[in-house]
Amino acid sequence: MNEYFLILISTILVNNFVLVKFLGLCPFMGVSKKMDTAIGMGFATTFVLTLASITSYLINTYLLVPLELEYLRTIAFIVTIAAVVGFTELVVNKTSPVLHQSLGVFLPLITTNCAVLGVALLNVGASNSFLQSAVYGFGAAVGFSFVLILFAGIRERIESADVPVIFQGVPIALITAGLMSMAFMGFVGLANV
Amino acid sequence: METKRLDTNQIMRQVIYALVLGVGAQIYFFGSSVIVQIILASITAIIAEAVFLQIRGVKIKPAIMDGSAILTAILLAISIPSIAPWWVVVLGVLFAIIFGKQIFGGLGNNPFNPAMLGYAFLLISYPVQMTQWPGEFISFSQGIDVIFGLNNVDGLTGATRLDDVKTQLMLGTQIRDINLESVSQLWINVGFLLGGIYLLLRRIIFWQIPFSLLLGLILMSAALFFIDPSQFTSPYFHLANGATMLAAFFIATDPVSASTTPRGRVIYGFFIGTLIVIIRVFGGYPDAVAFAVLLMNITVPLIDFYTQPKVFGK
Amino acid sequence: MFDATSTLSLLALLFGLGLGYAAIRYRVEGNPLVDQIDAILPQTQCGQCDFPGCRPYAEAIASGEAEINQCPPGGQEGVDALAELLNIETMTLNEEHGEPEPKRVAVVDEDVCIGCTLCIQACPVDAFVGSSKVMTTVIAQECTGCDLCIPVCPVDCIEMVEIKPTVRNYIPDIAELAHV
Amino acid sequence: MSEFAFKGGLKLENPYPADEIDLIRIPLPDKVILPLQQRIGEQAKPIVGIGEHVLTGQVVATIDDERCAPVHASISGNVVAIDEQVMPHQSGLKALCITIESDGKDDWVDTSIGCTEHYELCTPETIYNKIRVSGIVGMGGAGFPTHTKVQLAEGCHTLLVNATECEPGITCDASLILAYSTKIIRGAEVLFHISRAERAIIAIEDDKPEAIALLKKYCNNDRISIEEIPTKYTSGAEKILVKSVLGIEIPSGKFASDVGVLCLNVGTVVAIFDAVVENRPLISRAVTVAGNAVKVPKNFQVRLGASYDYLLSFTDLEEGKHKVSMAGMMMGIELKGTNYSVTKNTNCIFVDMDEKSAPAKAKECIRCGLCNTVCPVDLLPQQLYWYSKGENIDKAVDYNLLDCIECGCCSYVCPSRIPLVNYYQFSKALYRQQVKEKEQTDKARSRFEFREMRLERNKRERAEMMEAKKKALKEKMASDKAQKDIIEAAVERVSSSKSDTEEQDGN
Repeated sequence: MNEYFLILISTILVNNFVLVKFLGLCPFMGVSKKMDTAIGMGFATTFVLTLASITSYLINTYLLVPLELEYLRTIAFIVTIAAVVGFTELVVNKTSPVLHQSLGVFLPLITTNCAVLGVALLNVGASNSFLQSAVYGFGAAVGFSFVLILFAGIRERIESADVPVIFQGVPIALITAGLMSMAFMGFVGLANV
Repeated sequence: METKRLDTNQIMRQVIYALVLGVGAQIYFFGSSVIVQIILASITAIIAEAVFLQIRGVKIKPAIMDGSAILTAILLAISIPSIAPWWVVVLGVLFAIIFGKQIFGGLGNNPFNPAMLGYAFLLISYPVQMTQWPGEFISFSQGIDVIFGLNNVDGLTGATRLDDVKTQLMLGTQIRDINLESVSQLWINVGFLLGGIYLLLRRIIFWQIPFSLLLGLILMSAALFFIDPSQFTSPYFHLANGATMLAAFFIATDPVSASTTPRGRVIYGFFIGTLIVIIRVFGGYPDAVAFAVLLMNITVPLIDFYTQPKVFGK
Repeated sequence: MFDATSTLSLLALLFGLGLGYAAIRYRVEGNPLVDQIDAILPQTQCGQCDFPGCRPYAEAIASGEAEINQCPPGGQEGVDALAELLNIETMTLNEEHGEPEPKRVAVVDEDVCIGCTLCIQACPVDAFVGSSKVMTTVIAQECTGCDLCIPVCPVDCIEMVEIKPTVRNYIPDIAELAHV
Repeated sequence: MSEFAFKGGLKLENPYPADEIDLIRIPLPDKVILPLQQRIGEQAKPIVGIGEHVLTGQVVATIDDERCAPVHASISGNVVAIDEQVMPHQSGLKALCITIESDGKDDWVDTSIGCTEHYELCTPETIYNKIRVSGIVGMGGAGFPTHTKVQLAEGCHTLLVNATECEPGITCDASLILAYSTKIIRGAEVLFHISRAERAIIAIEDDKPEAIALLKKYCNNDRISIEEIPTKYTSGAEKILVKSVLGIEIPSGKFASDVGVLCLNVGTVVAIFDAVVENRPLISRAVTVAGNAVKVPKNFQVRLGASYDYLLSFTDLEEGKHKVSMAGMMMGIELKGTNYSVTKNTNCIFVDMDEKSAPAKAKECIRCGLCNTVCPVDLLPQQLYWYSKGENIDKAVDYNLLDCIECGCCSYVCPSRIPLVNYYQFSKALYRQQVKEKEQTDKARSRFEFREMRLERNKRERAEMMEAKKKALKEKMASDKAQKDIIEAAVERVSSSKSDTEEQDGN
């Protein structure tokens, strides 16, 4: 139990995928303009990441390893992730067309979100068990969503700030992300997993 | 309810006055080099702000006259070790003013506490210089020597009590074998506490943040202490050491970067308190205040949104 | 090698089947995008975008046949809003289609009007009232200020009049309040 | 003492305590200017021409809209102009006005027709109409038409007479009570007749002992009670007053009438009494003149349309440059000069010395939160300011912009001296414009779509018609052909049979 808790703490705070490992920056910058979109993206990513880490674990353990095809890992994982993302996109489009619209290109781009592939590969690298993989994927996704939503909140506030013209838009967002990352340095040493 | 209508400049000035006792205690125990740091920091802050505003083509005078840059500079200068080399404080203030404040549009627009950004930046970049406090009282001339590197003055430095305890615990020493007392830390904290009470009485800060911060700090440390007194220090230790009182009354209460709803302030303060203890105890940086404040700064828009007071008729 | 290709092919086949099923199961009818674009457009129906009305233009944007910067009445804000909706870089308003102008309404000089009803046929929102050989007039609330009635009038009796600010719809200027 | 308090608000000393708050009646002005645009509805249409002689109380402009009141001449004399004049409004925009020059006689229209003291014999409908044609609107400053308000609150349980001053420094309501306390009591009785209210409460601030004593003295109706409330600013705002006197919180977006309360200003009650019992339309009102440039603040009963200058000529002003605003120190609207006329919602004219009251330059908001402690409706003014400044209206509305009552408490306490309320006025106006534009585009869209559908239908119908015609023609042709065939066949048969017979004949 304690172990899973530590995995969660580690992935959400200490080794946050966005602010500490700098993975998944593309959607982090892209869909953080509005809080609603960020929340939607958070849920979509959480769903994809958890499902992707589970399926890729299964494929790795029950297909690639027995057949000694580990060298196909990357491509197999990408195929898996692409399928999961495709599925998510269809579901989101059906259930919430507005969210689908506002996520825009970033929804299919979860496919190439390095955080997703990163989680799958890191799981294998750490030889995590099935449950560990699932918790790891889930934690990473929650960490991603958490900072995405917080970041969206700050960006909504900064939007009305009197930022010098040359820093407006993406530059100030990147600076803010950098400062957030600095704040997350405070968690260093909290849990090492 | 009848309040004298202070203006923003007067508020800033009052906060600076309220710092006097705490700074006085610092001077009493560590010598007057802290004054040198304050002056250095203030000059840097004013120059940095003036240059930035000049480039932006904004009027310089009103922005500098509001006193917020000097307040940031002072808070940073009294947080860092009084014998840190001169370039440390200069770099920290530059970072605080430029990246913490002006780049977002100046006073009122910054989502993070500038002084704490400067501090965190220094702590990450120069951990050695940032953790060496004077071990004893040093004279003014000695202080000048150390700050400007004119003479190599060894043997003056020592770790803070927080660092010390952390290191000893890491080495496996039991709490009961460690000397937890630190007269200087205690009196400095008392100084800031009294200054804070002055601000509360003048209604310059609201009670929610300091109160809930201290509450969070006490509850968290008490919980840990209750679990294992041999591993964790007591709530009293956390109250009397480090920048606890400075954080509670002067840093977390920076209105610009803090939550502004009544309930939001309670949540904001409480989590800063708990985070301070968690990072001090488990984290890699025993001087946890800066990180705790910055981390909660990030959550402010969210807290504000979800803790809006019930509007009349809704 | 056979193992590798067959395994991957099998995987791909399985996923393909699954997605194919999902595509049928979660099918979405129609294109909600057109409605969203149409909601942003100002509905002047002026045709300055080279399409016969706002909805046709919305359909053209949705299918990628038209740029988002062809709507002068929507102004630069309209272009920006479309860019945000479509998640693309915003562009400046294309001057070829015209320049944004303050909102106006058509007023008929009733002494000159000969009742030819050409304007009634030209008006995209049926804001003209009248029948042949009697004087025609405009329902001011319905007029979108599209100018389409101007060229068709044989006696030039229609004039576009700017809507003046009144005490009722006055918007204070916050630039005056801005400090320093 | 009232048992329910409200949160926020400000306890402010009246900065201009008057030695006497008597209502001073001043001579008739030489000229009045009557604006035709009122608080709601369209502009009224003049029914008199230039040069026409009018009597005091005569209707000079009407309006079709049932919700709105007509405009009356406030003096007798000649109409000299019907043109655009600058309005006492922050915009400085012009609107249509009727100017009447006095003949000095003050001849009234016939005031004998109507309900008189036997109003109990009139139906409530007659009295609503009487209130409407007498041109009565809310006298507290909002200017909402009173007959509409009274009609909306037909089934109310309580009549609340708002005798609290709108703002510190204004004393016109107190002076009205001193002058017309019996009219207020009797006006409340008129309102008993036309509404189902069982009781009336006259709410008055506890710092006006004289007025309270007078009301108590003349109140011999046990359904009317006089309730003292603590003197604290914004207690005069309708929603706040209902809460602090009755403990009822009016839901957001609703009015007092929705919770069964009819809340009227004392000035309005007096006007109702005048209209119903004395048959005199609303042609004058009480106005306070105060401010730090006024040596002795005074209250005047003045004819509507009299100019500010005329009113100010009865006070002692300090020499120097003045800053004039309509309404008081909290909600006042700064005007450029004194070239305006008194309207139905002018409760106060503030004249300050320009240099003494030069506003401090606004600084950045430091989010200190003082404003949300004084906001009587518990908003977060600093957030509203932040989003208004950035013109992020949706967000501001999310933070309940529309519940703001524009009382000005936040602007008053702001340490950065930001004119917060002006920002809210700006975003509210912008919001209203956006809503209106949205309505218009929706309407245009549906009209366009309807037209498309109609054209399509016409085309289809025409096509169908053509199709049908073509088909009919074809069928006809086909049937013609068939007939032809038959004929031909018959002809052939005949001819062949002929040839047969011929052959046979030949044989």
